[in-house]
Amino acid sequence: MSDLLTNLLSGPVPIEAYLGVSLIMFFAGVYGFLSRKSMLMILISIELMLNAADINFVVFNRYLFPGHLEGFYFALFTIAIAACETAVAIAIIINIYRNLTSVEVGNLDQMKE
Amino acid sequence: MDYSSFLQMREEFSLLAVMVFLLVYDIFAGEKGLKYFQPVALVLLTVHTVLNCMPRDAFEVAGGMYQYVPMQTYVKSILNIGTIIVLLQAHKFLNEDANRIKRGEFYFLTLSTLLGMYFMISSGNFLMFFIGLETASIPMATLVAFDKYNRKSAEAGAKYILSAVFASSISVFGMSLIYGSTGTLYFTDLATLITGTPLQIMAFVFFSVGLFFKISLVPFHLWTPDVYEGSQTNITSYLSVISKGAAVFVLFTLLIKVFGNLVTQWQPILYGLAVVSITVANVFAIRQQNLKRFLAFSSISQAGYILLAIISGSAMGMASLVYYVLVYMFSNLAAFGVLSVIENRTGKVQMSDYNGLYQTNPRLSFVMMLALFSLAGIPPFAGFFSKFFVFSAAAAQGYYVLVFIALLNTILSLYYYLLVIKAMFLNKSENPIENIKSDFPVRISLVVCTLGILLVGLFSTIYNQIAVLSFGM
Amino acid sequence: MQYTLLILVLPLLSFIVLGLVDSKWKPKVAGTIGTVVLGIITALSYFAAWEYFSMHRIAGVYEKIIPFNIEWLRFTDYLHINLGILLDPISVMMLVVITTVSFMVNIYSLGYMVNEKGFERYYAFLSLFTFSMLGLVVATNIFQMYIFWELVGVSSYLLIGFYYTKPSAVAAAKKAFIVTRFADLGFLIGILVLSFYTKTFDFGILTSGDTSVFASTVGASFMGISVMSWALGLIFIGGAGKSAMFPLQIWLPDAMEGPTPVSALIHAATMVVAGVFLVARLFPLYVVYSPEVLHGIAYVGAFTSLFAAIIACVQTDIKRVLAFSTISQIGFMMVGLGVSGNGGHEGVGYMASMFHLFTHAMFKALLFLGAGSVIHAVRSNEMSHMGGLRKYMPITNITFLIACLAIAGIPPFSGFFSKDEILSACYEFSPYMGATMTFIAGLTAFYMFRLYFNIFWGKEHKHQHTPHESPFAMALPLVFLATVTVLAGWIPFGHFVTSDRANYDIHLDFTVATISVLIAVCSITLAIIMYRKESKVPKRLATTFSGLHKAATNRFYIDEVYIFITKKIIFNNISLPLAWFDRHVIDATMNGMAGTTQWVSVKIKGFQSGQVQQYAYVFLLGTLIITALVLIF
Amino acid sequence: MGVILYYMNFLSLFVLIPVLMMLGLFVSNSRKQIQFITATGASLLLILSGIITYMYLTERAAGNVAEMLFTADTVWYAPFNIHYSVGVDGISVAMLILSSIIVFTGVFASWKIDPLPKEFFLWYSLLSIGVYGFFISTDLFTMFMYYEIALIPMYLLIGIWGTGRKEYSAMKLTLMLMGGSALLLVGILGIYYTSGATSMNLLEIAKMKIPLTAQYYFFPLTFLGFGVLGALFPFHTWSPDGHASAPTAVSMLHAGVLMKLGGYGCFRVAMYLMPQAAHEMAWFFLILTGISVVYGAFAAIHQTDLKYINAYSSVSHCGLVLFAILMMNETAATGAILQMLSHGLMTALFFALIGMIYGRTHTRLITEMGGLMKVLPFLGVSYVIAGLASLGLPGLSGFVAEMTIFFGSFQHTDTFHRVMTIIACMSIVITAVYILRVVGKILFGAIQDAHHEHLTDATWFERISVVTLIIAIVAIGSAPFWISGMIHESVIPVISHLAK
Repeated sequence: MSDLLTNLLSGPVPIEAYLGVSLIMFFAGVYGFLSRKSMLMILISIELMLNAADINFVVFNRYLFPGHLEGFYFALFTIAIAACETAVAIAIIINIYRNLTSVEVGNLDQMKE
Repeated sequence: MDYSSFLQMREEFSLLAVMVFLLVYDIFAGEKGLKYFQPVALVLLTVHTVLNCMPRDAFEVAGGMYQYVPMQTYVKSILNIGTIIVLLQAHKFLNEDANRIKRGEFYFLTLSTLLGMYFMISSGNFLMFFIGLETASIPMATLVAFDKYNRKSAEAGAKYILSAVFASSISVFGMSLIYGSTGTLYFTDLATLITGTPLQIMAFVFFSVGLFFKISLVPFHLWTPDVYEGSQTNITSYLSVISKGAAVFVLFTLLIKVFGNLVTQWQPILYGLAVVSITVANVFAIRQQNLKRFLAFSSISQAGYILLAIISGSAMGMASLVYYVLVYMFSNLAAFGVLSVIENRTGKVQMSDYNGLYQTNPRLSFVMMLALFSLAGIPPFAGFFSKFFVFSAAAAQGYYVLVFIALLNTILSLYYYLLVIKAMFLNKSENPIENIKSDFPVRISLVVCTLGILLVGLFSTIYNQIAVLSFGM
Repeated sequence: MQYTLLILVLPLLSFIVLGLVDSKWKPKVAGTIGTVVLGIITALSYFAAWEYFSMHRIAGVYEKIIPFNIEWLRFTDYLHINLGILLDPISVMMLVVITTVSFMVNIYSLGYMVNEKGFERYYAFLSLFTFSMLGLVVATNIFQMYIFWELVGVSSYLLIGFYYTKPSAVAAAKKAFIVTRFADLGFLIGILVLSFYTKTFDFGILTSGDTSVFASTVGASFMGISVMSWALGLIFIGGAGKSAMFPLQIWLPDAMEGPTPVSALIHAATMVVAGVFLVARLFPLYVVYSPEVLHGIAYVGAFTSLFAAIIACVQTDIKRVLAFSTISQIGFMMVGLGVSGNGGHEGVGYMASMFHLFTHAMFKALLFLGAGSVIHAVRSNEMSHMGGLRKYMPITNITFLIACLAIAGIPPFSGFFSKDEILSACYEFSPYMGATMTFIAGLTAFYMFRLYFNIFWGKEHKHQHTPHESPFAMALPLVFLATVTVLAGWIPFGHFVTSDRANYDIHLDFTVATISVLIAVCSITLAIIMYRKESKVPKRLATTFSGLHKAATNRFYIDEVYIFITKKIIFNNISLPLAWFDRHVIDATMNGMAGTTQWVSVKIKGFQSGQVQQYAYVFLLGTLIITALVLIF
Repeated sequence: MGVILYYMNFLSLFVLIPVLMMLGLFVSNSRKQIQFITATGASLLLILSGIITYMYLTERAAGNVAEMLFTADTVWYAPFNIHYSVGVDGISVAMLILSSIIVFTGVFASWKIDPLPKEFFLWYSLLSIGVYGFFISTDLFTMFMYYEIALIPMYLLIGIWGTGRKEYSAMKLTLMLMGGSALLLVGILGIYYTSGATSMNLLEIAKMKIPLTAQYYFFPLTFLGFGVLGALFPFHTWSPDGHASAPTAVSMLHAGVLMKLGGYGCFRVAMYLMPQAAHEMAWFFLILTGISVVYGAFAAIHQTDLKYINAYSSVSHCGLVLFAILMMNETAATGAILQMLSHGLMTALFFALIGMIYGRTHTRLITEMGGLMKVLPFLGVSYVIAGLASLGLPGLSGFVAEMTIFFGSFQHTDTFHRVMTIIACMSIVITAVYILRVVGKILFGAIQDAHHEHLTDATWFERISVVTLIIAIVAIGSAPFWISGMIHESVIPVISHLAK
């Protein structure tokens, strides 16, 4: 136990660990999206998903293809785009709040079937 | 680095110029000048379309980030024309007092999404693709939620942005896996590096659902009816035609260019999706009373038909797809055009409201009927030809059963299209929609659509032109 | 003899002209046109007969002449329908019979129908009928015969239903047509089978005696019966239908709903003997290739004859009595053919049958016209409304009596000679057959005189108008036909018409003749006793044999059997269920498919819940399922 | 127009004239003008069909033995090898005559159509475009296209101008026929792609050999596809409802011509292009058609609505058409084409008369009518003639057609086929039953309804319509040799192709 811990702390972090984290983050995001009631929480969950992808890009670039910068750039762009998305989404959520005085996603059910 | 090669991205720059000009115009023109905002914008767009309608030789810019093939010109032109038609139809809506102030934004947002699609279409790299995709979809969310004070519109906006971001998250995750397994994001390199390992297959599926979402295939379609219903009709039509048209084209090119080695995987996927999309959408559609929802389901099933062209994976399929998009654009925009005229004037969108429409508005009903027949694939309207070619492309590759299923579904689709026609022509109404005198731009748009529906099929030149290029794909 | 074509063309033209002008001309004009045309073709027929029979026989037989023959429709290289004219002894004889009777009826109708609405229509139909019947008898091939056979059927339909406002007439017309149509189906299938094996329709080839034509029929059989028997049997069914043989006789009595002259022409003299003519036409085939069918024809004929004669004894409608009498007499003709062999003395049955056809046409037409005259006078068909009419209608009385004597087989009237030949042929065939036919002859005499006495003697009925003799137009045909009836017996018929077209000298078989005459006389006496004056005998007999009487009055319930089959079985148990099946099973399946789709549509609407999280859930699930499927397969 | 003709050949006039009619109707604004345009157009078409017939016969007499005459071929969609190719043989000429007569009479039968006469004739013209185009086409694509063009106006024509349960019937008819065309399209695509032909032209594809396994799939599809339109059991149920609800002229055109598209297509496309499968599978379809023939007739007996009776009778008669072509010999096939012609004419006559009677009595139930002969002698007599033609009276067209079919079919060497023929023969008796039942009920007897006492007989335009049809029926019935010869000669190439 302590060996493992030592290894992890002292040696280089294996790529699997990063990928594990990103995968967990991704599905945590998915879970959050599916289960949270507040739209803001849902938005945060989406950020988690996007960031998971970003971690992947960065890690892959760093570990597997160290000569290039594609992954890093992709991550940078994704962050920017995520920011845009969030901005727009927040704006829309505010608009929803104005209309419904609530940001609960369950209330978005006027249109169905 | 020689930046002059950037100028080869003519379409994008030209569109950007228009956008910037309009933005500046909107900000700095006085009350008087703004009167002419829409005409100016439309003229500029038309000029832009005309200038960029001739295909050029294939080229690459930015080390392959941007790849051009001649076919893209046609697709972009189709999108241009579609956008112009939508804007013409939105003319009335944008001239209402409440919206007048937002005109500039409307144009800017719409054209932004168009620009995003341009990049998406011409991308040669996943980064470029992703940026294009998001540029196309984020402003779209604002457009959907354009009508701030309308609860439905807000709801639709929220649904759209949440679903879209969810989809693009998954898609990006897929891209990251592709990157991880190959080390590159360039399409040309990927074509050989993708060999069909399980990780790549999974990555492919994750990535492609993002596009499936855009095309709104079952089961990634659930947002579609709600968003279509909630948003302003002109935006709905933009969403259903332009955004979808760009996405199917991109899907085709990507599947061929990038995932060519996975053909044994993606063909059955598309097969299944086509069957499910067409059938489920049709079954849902027959019960719809709200015409916008109705057309939403109709567009889902149309997307399923387009998949037949993609499955064939052939040059013929490519040509058929572009042709299908063209025809679909005319037909669907005609239908939505009529819808928007009536909705903008009376606010009525229920099918029962359309009872006896022919008595009071023969022309509108006539256009609507042509559009629906064309959508249903009835000759001599263009829809018949496009459907036939799509089926033909699939049949040429031996997908007879798929064609058969699709054809059986055309019966179902004919049924619900006829329901609308029945409402307009057969049903009597105590309280029909009064005679509507539509304004000039809408008329132009409807005439263009009608001519498109009537002539695009009968004159084979258009298809032949497309087909000539499709061999270069 | 090209001019014989006119015999066909003129009545057709007359039909077209009269049919097209409809009621735009005065009725008299239409009647005159019809009658004049008939007169012309009668003359032409007589001339043709004279010319034909005065020709030299080649090798002792009359030649067959085909003066006119065109191809009308080609089925295959060997099967083609020709329309043409074939003159041989029987067709020439039929020409004479048909034109004569038709002419008489045309004249008669000028008086009888004069006040009817639709007089032009009537004459148009008469012309059509004459045309069709003539076309039938001169047919050069079996298919032409079928064509005209159908046309005859339809003219009969039109004429029976002449009083179209009368439901019973309409029903009768319909019945006549459908029953004969059903029989024609047999005819048609028979032609199909025959032509399939022989590769020809042509009578000339079929009856030439050339066995190579029938080469492919040798050994060919279906369900254990040789194909020739099938073919000829089926063809006979057609003949049986038109000639009202049991069990297809049901339409004829009802057909009396038509105007009486029509009954005389179609349902006594001409059309109903078409079946006999058909068998006679194909006689060489029957004799050679299927004698068992020929014998079957004899038995059917005999049974029908007996059956009809019994019924005729109890009917009270005078036209029905005559109708059953007709059936019975046609039975005689059929028997004559059935028992006949080919050529010489063997073929006497054939000759006799044709002879009887000829004489019967004359006296039966006379009887019907006489009956018409009576009906014209008392305005009723029922015997009980008549009686004692001899005082008022002397001409009718005498001519009717002559006809009765002729049909009863009393010498020297024509019926005696022809019937006698049939009887002697029957005796040669088998004594039982002979005896039966003699008995029927006796019955004939009985019911005819029952009829006669009930009309002209017996108790006088109270009439609203005093009956009076018919006008000249009606009396003239009566007299003419009576003359023919008296004299026709002396025609040396064997010189003209025989089975092998060779000469045959008729010699009376005196034993047979004596027996039959005796029996006839006895029967007549019985009738005199029972019916000349009012007597209680008939009533007592009726009560004694109440079962038989009732059955016979109701025509042995054959109609009811038919009604049962058509109404209960076909209409209610086939057609009704089929119609139901069509609506509630097949159509319902189609509607069910639509309904199921609707149902599914309603059921799955919850799928579209409006909850964006659920959408995402489905989205994710879709992604994962696709991934899993692609990775697994 | 000259340019178009140059490219498209004068046969295309059959399509162009209705197109011009439509354009004319678009700009017309009074009933007079509408009547003038439609009557002129329809007459022109009738004359044109006469000219074509004459030209065809002269050309043949001059010794031209090509399978199709007056062919013309223009590339339309090069990538798919779709050509606009036209050409006629005896069969198509016969069908063109039929179509022209019925379009012509249909115009007069709906002379006073109400409401929306302009729209009615617009759709009517579109319908006739489909019909004509189908018969002049030799290209599979254009054939299919015209076939579908003919389908869709039906919905509106029935839905708007129909009677009774018109919306239901219109929908049902359209959807079922669309189903047929779905099968058909798969069949056509299959034929084209498996044959390896470089053209969708029928004659070109016929030269190729379609693999047998492919034939096994596509023959039934194609045959059923066309069969639905030909009212093949069990896909005939659109016919009674559809015909019952349709307005007069539409019933006429639909039963008279459109249903013939089915038989023509089965013969021209399904069997001609896939002879081996046709041979192998004929027995199955023979049974179906045999059922159609007898079943339709039996079902007709029990109907009380005049149009239903006629619709079921059409099922029976059209079944005979398909039945005959499946016999695959020259005579039967000739009979089939004759039957199409004959049935087309007489059923059109029936529907015309039923429409006219309905227009007067406002009922189509035979139980509510009676004795009409007295008040409507012209219509009555015409109805009787139609009835007699239907039950196969010699001298009228039905007889010629049916006899050719029966005799042709019976020449088949196989006992099964001959037994089927005999079963089919039975229909003629059943036909007599229901025809006479109707005639007896509605025309004869006493007048049932006091309102019927004062009905007026046919007007001049109705007379034109009826008389034209009767003339045609009588002409074919009494002088069948020339038309039968013309058809026979054109059937030979197809049959000899089948025999290979």
